[in-house]
Amino acid sequence: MSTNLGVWIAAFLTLGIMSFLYKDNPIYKFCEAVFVGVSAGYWFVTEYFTVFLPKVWDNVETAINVLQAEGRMDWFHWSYLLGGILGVLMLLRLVPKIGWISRWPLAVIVGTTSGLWLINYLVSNAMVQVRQTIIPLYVAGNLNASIGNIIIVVGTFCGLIYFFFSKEHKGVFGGAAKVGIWFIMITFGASFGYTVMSRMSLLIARMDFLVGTWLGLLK
Amino acid sequence: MKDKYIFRTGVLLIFLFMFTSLFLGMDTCLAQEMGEAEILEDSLAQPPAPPTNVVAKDAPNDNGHALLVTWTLSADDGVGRNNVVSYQILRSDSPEGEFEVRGLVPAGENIFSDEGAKEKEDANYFPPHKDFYYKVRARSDGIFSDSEVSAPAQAYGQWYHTGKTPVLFAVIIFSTFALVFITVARKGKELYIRPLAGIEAVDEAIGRATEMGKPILYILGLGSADMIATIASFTILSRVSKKTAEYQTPILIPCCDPIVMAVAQETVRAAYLEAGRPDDYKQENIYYLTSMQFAYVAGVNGIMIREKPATNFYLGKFYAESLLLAETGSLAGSIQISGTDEIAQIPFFVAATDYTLIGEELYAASAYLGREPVLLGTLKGQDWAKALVMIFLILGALAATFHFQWFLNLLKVQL
Amino acid sequence: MRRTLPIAVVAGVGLFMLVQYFIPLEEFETLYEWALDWTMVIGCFAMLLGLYSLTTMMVTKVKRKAPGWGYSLVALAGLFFMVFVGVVPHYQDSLKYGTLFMDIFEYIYIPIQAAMFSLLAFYIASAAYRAFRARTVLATILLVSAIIIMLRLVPLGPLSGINQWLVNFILTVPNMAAKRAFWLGVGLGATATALKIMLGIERGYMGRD
Amino acid sequence: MNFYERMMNLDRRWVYLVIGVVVVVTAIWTFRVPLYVTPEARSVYDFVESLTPGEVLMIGVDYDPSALAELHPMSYAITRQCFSKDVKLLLCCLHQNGPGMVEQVIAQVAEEYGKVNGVDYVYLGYKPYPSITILAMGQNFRIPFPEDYYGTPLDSLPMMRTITNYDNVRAIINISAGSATEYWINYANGRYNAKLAIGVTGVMTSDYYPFLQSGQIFGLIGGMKGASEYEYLAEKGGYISKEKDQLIASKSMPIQTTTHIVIILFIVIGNIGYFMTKGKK
Repeated sequence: MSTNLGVWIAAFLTLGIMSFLYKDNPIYKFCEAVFVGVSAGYWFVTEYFTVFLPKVWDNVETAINVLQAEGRMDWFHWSYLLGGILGVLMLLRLVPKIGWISRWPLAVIVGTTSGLWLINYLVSNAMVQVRQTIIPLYVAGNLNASIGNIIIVVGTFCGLIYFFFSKEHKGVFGGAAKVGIWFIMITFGASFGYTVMSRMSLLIARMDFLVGTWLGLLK
Repeated sequence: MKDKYIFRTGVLLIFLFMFTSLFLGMDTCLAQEMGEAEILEDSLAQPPAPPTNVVAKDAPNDNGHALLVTWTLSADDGVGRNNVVSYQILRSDSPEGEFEVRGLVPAGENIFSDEGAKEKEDANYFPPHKDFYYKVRARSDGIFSDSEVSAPAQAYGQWYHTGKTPVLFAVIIFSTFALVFITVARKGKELYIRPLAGIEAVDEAIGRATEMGKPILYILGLGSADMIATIASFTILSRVSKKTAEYQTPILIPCCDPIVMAVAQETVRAAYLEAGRPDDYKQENIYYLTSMQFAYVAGVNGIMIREKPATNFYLGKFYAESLLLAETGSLAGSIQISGTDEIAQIPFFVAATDYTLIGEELYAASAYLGREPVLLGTLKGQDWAKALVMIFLILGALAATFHFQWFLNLLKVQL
Repeated sequence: MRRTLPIAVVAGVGLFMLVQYFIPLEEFETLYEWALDWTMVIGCFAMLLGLYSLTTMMVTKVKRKAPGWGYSLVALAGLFFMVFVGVVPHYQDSLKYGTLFMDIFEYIYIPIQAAMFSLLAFYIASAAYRAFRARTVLATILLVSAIIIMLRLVPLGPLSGINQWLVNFILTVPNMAAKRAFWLGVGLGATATALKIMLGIERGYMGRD
Repeated sequence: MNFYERMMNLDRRWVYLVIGVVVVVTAIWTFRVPLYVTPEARSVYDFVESLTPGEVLMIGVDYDPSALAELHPMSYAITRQCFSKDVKLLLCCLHQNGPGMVEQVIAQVAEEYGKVNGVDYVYLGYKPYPSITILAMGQNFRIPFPEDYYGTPLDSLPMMRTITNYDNVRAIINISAGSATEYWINYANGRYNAKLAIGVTGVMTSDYYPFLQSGQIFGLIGGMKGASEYEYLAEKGGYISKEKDQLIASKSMPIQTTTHIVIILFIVIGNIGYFMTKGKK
């Protein structure tokens, strides 16, 4: 058995969480409360140190220093203050009467990312995928590869048909859509099968900790 | 009023596309005539013949901190005495001034991109709009010979990245499809959309909660408020909460992101207002838990077990927690409707929830629930874009089979 | 001001982000970086909103002595203790290893997270047992494919080679085809959604008054 | 309620119990599983095997404690193999919660083999924004990492004298549990033509398999099974040994095997129950 206090605390918390498998109980509730509280605090502190201080505080400080030392406005660094002001506007939600002002910073966020997403998705999801699916249907002297490529092109084609919304899935069209969803199901099965190993690894690591590190039963 | 506004934005958008496409025709590279190679006859000297025709010009498609240097290979590179080992590229800000080494390329190469940093503080800062002169030095073992100094060149940024033209076309085609069908839909033409089981189950699921007198749990996922999946989920939430307002069923929304929480509050409040029951809206039911993945799940699991909601919605961005949520929900006996665009998580939703919206279906859901012509119109436009993609797929496969390289080059995208 | 301005801002900023993709100029790069930084800054201010929401919820529970209010007290204590030990010693040092802040993270947060994550192993087994029934053709395809993939970890003697070939085939052929179709669909759907947002058609995220 | 119906409505806690018991029991009474080594794992091993003393291999380690069980064994096996072959290592970390862990691996293995920091290996440390960092490293490692993890300027490290960018390393092996892999493939390989292999979690394996086919990566170690295949090869090559407790993944492979069998059995039993009760309703 371990003599390390940290190990005992960790073991207690691990068992507390796992007890949820049997049923909800006070120990799980306690662990859950600790988990939620500590994680929210952790998140807040990391945001403070990794975003607020370097992106707002430091930049504005530089801008003020430049103003004091050289007497000129350093617009590049001042601009981050504007980001800060937008952030403060977000907080105006808490004042019911002028809460609608918080839509402005929201609009900046959504606008920025919608422009970005439009390009990103179009390029890396649509165009690059089309480009990569362009493969020869016949590979000279390699029957396996030829058959594989034909199946890939047909599968992609049918899969896309499945995602058609404005046409009824019946007749040949419906048949193709069905083949498409078969392909998709094979993929889901494969994903599932592969995930089992990862999840088991996590459990094995925990068991190793409990049985090995904590109880000292292994080796 | 609204429609007019949308129309104007559309027009503005098209105008801007046209404007940017004007730059297509502009060849921003400086075309410089390459002179006849002047071969220097070397006599008894050991060093290799110097490179000739050193030309510096602005590097294309960049932000203005690079020059492209080209030259004609030394007469002794690979032929002649065959003693050129490498070329050194030297730069100065005056023809007579001191030259500094900028780079080295092996023999046989005749192009070098002299790139620098854009920050003034950086040691390797490359000032734009400033004349630079280049020399190329052919090096042999310990001995070398320099080319003549090039004509001055300046680095400047470009207004259009020529490598991105296919993307521009794709954006234009896609937007055109969408805009055309929005117009068609607005004219009142009925557009068909095929049924989606997950969407049709929404009403039934809300009805069940009302009968049982239990709340509805709506999870917006782990994504931030600007992710496409989350935004699609907001639109669905707005429909769902309008229904819950009508049925007077409470809706619980624990959030993983403070901005998502703020938006969810706004959305639900508006839906209650629209349903004519603003007094039933309870802000305290839409709250922030924590932003850390598993802590959030621990909290939500607790809610599911203790509140026993009749219906759980999981719509948005989900990662490994998908199965933790869905299994706990099914343990609590709730009807569950899920949807995400994370392909790795869909199998778990398929296995553990009653209805699943797969990928694009999640985005389309807003059109299904709203049935507004503009939304249906974009859905139709999207399908047309899909048809186009499928045509490209087939043509591309044929082109690859029969080696039509030019067609394949059409789709080359410079990232 | 309440609705029109935000929607105009979305359209304007979105259009800018779209156009700047095609323009390599330095000024546009800087603006782009600003826009990204600003969204991050707004996000970090919004943290205060989250904190406020969580605290009021918990405090109300404690005040009303609602069922389980004791746990709310625990969560509140955890939250404020973390913020206290994190922010008070000040300046970046809290995030270095060896501080009380990081110790709590390592000895309390990490074990709970790992335990929570490992619950998945149990859940995946129960999902397999309950849900993988060959009810329909689709369900059968899903479960057969999953079993084939899982069998690669089971020693099958001479059959291992065949299984390996099947796994390989599934991953490189149907898996690839379906993923492409899926990604293409998502790509077009997301592009359409982004366009709808920029045009002000999709605005569920903004409330509606 | 007959047997099959009861089987259909089995309380899921029995399922949990079976899994838990199987894991603990197999952990205590372990056995050796015959292993089929996949070609994609072998090609990574063979590549490292082909390196000669003094050559540089880069390892990008991008995971946090939650993926430790699957990916740590790969990191250990590869670093051990490299150091016993006197291959130099350049490491970096692009995952926020990972840098301390990487330090732990490299410091431990370096001590085992008496390797010196700055001469035999360099650990660059952590930088956020993987895409930008990977792109910048393609030009020069000094742009994102002017100093190494320990705060020494790169220029004053003997090993870095001949190393500028990806051109100076033989290959990159990315061991990752996140999206950084995508950037390694698109930028390090796509843009800078660096030779790339990856080690990923089981969940990610099926996503990255296609890149193997297209030749963008030359090898793939998938999850704990991939790691144990690598350990198997490394043990045969004499780089690691069971006596020194260096076979980390292989140790848990029996548990993987038994739990997989159990889950498959669950599916089969569930279906038997389903078909036996179906006709009655």
